[in-house]
Amino acid sequence: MIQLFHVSKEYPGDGPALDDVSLNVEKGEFVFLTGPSGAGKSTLLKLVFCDEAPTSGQLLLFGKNVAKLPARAVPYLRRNIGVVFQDFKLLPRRTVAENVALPLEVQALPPKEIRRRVRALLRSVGLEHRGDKLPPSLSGGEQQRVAVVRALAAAPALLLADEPTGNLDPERTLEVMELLASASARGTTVVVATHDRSILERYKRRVLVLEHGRLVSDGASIRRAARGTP
Amino acid sequence: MIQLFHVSKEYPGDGPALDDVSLNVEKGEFVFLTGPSGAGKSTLLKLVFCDEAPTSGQLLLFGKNVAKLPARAVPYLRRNIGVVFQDFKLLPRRTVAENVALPLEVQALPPKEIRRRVRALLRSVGLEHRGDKLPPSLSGGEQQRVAVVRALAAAPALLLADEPTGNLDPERTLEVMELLASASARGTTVVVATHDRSILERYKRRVLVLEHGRLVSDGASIRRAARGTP
Amino acid sequence: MTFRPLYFTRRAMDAMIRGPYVTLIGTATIFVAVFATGLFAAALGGAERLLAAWAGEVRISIYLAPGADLAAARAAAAAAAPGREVRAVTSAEALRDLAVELGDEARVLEGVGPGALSDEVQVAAPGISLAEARALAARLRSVPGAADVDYGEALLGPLERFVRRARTTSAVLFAALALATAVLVSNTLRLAVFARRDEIEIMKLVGATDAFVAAPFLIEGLAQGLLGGGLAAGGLLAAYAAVSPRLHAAGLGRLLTVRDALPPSLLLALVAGGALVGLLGSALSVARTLRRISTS
Amino acid sequence: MTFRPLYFTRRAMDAMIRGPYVTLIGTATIFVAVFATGLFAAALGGAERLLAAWAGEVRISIYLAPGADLAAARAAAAAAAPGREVRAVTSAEALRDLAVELGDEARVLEGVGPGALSDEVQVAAPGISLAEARALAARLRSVPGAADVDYGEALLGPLERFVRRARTTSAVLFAALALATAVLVSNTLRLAVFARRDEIEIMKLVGATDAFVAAPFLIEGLAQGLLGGGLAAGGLLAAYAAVSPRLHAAGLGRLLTVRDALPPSLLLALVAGGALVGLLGSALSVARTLRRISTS
Ligand SMILES: Nc1ncnc2c1ncn2[C@@H]1O[C@H](COP(=O)(O)OP(=O)(O)OP(=O)(O)O)[C@@H](O)[C@H]1O
Ligand SMILES: Nc1ncnc2c1ncn2[C@@H]1O[C@H](COP(=O)(O)OP(=O)(O)OP(=O)(O)O)[C@@H](O)[C@H]1O
Ligand SMILES: [Mg+2]
Ligand SMILES: [Mg+2]
Repeated sequence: MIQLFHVSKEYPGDGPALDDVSLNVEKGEFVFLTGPSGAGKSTLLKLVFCDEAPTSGQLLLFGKNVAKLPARAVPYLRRNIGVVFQDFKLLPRRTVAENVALPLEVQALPPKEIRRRVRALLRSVGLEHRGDKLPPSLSGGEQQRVAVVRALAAAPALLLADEPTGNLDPERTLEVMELLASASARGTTVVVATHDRSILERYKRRVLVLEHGRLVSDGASIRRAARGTP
Repeated sequence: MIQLFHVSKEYPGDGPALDDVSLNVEKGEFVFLTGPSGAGKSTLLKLVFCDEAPTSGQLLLFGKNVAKLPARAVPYLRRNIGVVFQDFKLLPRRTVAENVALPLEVQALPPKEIRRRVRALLRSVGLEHRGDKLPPSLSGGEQQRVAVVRALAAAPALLLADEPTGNLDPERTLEVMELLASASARGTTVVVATHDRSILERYKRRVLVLEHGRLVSDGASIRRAARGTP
Repeated sequence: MTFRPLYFTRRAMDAMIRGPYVTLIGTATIFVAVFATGLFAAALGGAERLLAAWAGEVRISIYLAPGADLAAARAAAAAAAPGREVRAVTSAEALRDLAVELGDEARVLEGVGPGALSDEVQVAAPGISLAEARALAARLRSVPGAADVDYGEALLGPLERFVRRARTTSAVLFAALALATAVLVSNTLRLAVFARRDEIEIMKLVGATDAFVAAPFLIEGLAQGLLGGGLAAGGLLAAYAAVSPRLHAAGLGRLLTVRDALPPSLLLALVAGGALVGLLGSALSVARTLRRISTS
Repeated sequence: MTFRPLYFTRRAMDAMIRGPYVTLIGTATIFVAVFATGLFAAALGGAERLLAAWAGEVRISIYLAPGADLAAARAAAAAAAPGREVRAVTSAEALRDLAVELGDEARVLEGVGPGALSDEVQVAAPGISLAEARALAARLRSVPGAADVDYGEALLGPLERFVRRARTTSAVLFAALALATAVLVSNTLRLAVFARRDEIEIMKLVGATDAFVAAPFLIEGLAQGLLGGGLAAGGLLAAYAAVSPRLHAAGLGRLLTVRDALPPSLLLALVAGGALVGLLGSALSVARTLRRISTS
C-alpha cells in the first residue's frame, strides 16, 4: 500500500526532516507513527499524501510510483486517501456539515446520499447538533472531531491521521480511536501519528518511531517505541 | 485575582457555553481547568482575557470590574496576561523570534533587552535554532512551544494556557509544565486548561471541572475531577 | 468531473452571502469602474454629436454689392447650391441682429454707417468640409450682384484639424481608461481570491480538481461583474435623468436624447464588459493561486 | 504609546518584503490609477491649449471691391486695428492658395472666372471673442474699397459655446474620474488589509493598542502611494518622450512642450494624490477592521 525506499526530505536551509527512511505498510494494516516533536511524522504523512515531494528516494502508493504521476492525477489519487490534519484544515466559511460533505461532493455523490452519510458521521462523534455551525464557532475538540469524520467520509482506502486526539478528553479520544479501528476492520489501511502513550499502550499495533527524521524503531512492541524516545 | 460571580455566556442560537459559574482564583495560585470537549473551558479563558463579554454575571480581574473597563484600557490590561491559545495564534509572516518578541515590543522594551530575553525563552523549549523560521514551517509541537514562550515573554502577572501540551510528546510536555510551574513559583497566577490526566495526576493542584458549561467540581483532588467526567 | 452548473452556482451564492465584504468590494469596484468608463464614453459621444451639430450650423453668406437685387441673388444662389436651404437677409435685418448680439457693447457700432452692412443671402451647408465649402463659395461668387462670399475659412480649417486630433486623442484616452479599469478591477479580484487562498488549498487537499475549485470563483466573478455592470448602467441612466433638465435648459435636449447619450448598445457593452472583466479577473487569479499551490 | 517612527517603518518594510504580492498589487493599482488620472489631466490641458492656440489663429479678412487700392486698404486696416498684424493678399495669390488646398478637387473651380476672388487684407486677431470680432469687423468695413469683411461669424459663436461646454464637462468628468480612482484604490487597500485581518486580531490579543497595530499599515499605505504615484509620474514623462516626435511632426512641439503638457505642479499633485489615497485607504480599512474586531 505504502512503500518508501530510502526516502529523504530536506526543506531548504534546514537539516533533513526525513533521513533515508525505508518502510512498507501493507493493505489493511493499522500503524502508529510516533516520536518526539519535530521528528518528521507530519512530513512523512505529507509525502504519502502528495502534499510534498521527497528530495530523494522512491515512494510507491497503491503500487504506483508517485514521482511519475502527472499533476492532474493527484486529485483522483487523493480521493482514496482520508487525512486528519494536525491543524484540522476546515473551511472556515462552510458549515460543519458542508465540511464533512466536501470529499463526497468532490466525487459528485447524489445529494440525498451525502446528507444521509454526513448525518451518520456527525452522530458517531456526538456532533449531530453542530452541523449548521461554522467551524470557528466550535470548541477545539469539536473541530478536531469534524476533521476526523471528514477524513472518514468517503470511506477511503487509506486513512492518515496526524495527532487526531490532541484536543480531546480521554472519553472522546477512545471514541475517535474506535472509529479508526473500525475503519481498519472494514479493510482501510490506517496510519496514525500520535504522542499519546496511553493510546499506544491500549492498542497493541505496529509502531514506527521517528527521531530526527530517521526511522529508529519499527515493530509491534510499545517498549521499543518507548525506548526510541530518550 | 480572578473572581467570577454567577457568570453565564450564551452564544447566539445556542445553549449556554457557560452556565452560572462562580469561582475565585487567588494571586499566585496554580489551577487546572478540565472537563470534556465543548464543556466551556476555552470560553471561560476568553472571558478572563476580555476576548468575549459575559452574557450575565460579574467578572473581576485584578480587583476591577471588567464590564466597566473602557475599550482603550483593554490592551493595557492584556499586557499583564499571557495566553497560550488552543490554536496557537502565531503571526504567520513574522519569524518565530519576532512572534515571541511581540508582547515585549508592544511594551516598547529596548531592542537589546528584547533579543536577550527571546533567546533565553527559545532556548528553554529547545527552539534556539528555529528563531529565524516562519511559524508555518514549524512542526505542530514546535509551534505550540513558540506559543507557550510568547505567553511567558513579558513575565505576566496572570498566565492562561489553553491545552498547551496537546501536540507535545511526553518529554516536551514535562518541559512545558515545568516552565509553567516555575512561572507560578515566581508569583505568576497560572490557569491551565487540559485534557491530559497524567498531568493532573502528576501535579496535584486545584482542579476546576466544567461540564456542559457548569462548574461541577472545584478542589485539590484529581479523583473528584475524574468522577466529574462520565 | 461531472458538469454540475446548479451545484456550483449554489456554492458561489453561498460564498457570496457568507463573505459579503469581499463580494461587496468586488461588486463596488466593478460598478465604479464601469460607471466611470460609461460616463467617459457618453461624454465623448456627446462631444462628437455637439461638434457634428455645430458643423451642421455652418452657413455660407453671400454679401451683395450696394443696390443689387436681393431676390434675384437668392434665386441664383439656390440654383448654384441645389438642395440647400437658401435665405435672404436685408442689410437692416443684419444690423439689427448685430446690435442685439453685441448687447452692452453695441456702442462700438457708433462709428459705423448704415451702409456698412450689405444685403446678404445665406446658404445653410450642414456637415460641409473645408474644401467643399471653398468650392461652393467659389461657385456662389458668380451670383449676380455678389460682392463677396464668406464661408468662415478663418475657422473651418483649424476646426477640422481640432476635431481630427480630438477624435484620435479621445480614442487613445478611452482605450487607456478601459485598460486601466480592467487592470484595477482584476487587481481587486486578485486580492479577493488571495484573501481566500486557504480555502482553495484545503479543497485541493480533499481531492478537488482545479475545475471543481475554480468553478464557484468564476461564477462569483461573473455575478459580481453582471451586478456591478448592471448597476452602473442603471446609474448612468439615473445620472442622465438627473442632468436632463439642465440639458434641455441649454437647448441640447433634442440633440442629446437618452438614446443618443446612452444608446442601448453602449449600455449592453458596459454590462458585458463588467461581466467579462469579472469573469476573467477571477479566472486569472484562481489560476495563479492554483499554480502557486501545486508548485509549493 | 511611545512614538517610534523607526520601529514602525522597519515593521512596515518587513511586511512589504514578506508579503510582496499584496504590496505589489497595491502599488500597481495606485500606479495605474494615478497614471490614468494624469493622462486625462494632461489631455484636458493639451486640449485647452490647442483650443486657445486655434482661437489665436483667427483672422479677419477684408475683401476689396474690384479695382480698389490694396496698399491703401492695408494701411487703413492697420489704422483701424491698432497693434494687430495686417497682411495684403492679391486675388491671384488667393486663387493659387485655393487651388493648392483643393488638390484633386480643384476641377470644381472650372466654372470660376479669374475675377471670382478679390484682393484681400487679412488682420490677425488672436484670442478675440465673438463680440470683439464683430465690432472690429464693423469698423474694418469702413476701410476704403472694402466690399465685405469676413470674421467667421458662422463658426465663432458655436465655437465659443462648444469651448464653454467642453470646459464644464471636462471638469465634471475629471472630478468623477479622480473620485472613481480614489474609490478603486481604497477598495484594493481594503482587501489588502482584509487579507491580513488575522494578524491584526492576534496583535490586539497580545496587548497591542490600536495605534500600534495601525502604524505599520499606514506607513505601508503611504509607501505604496508614494511609489505608485512616483512611478506614474515617471511613466507619464516617459510616455511624453515617446509621443514627442509625433507631436513635433504634427507641428505641436512648440505648443505642447513637456512643461506645458506635464507641468511640475501636475506631477507633484499626482504623487501627493497617490500618497494621500494610499494613506487614507489604509487608514480607513485598518480602522474598520479594528472596529469589527473589538465589537465581535
Ligand atoms: N514547510 C517546512 N519548511 C521548513 N521546515 C519544515 C517545514 N515543515 C516541517 N519542517 C521542519 O521539519 C521538521 C519535522 O517536522 P514535522 O512537522 O514532520 O514534525 P512532527 O514529527 O510532525 O512534529 P510534531 O509532533 O511537533 O508535529 C521540523 O523540525 C520542522 O521544523
Ligand atoms: N464563537 C462561538 N460561537 C458559537 N458557539 C461557540 C463559540 N465558541 C464556542 N462555542 C460553543 O460553546 C461551547 C463551549 O466551547 P469551548 O470552546 O469553551 O469548549 P472547550 O471546553 O474549550 O472544549 P475543547 O476541549 O474541545 O476545546 C461549545 O459547544 C462550542 O460549540
Ligand atoms: Mg506534526
Ligand atoms: Mg477549548
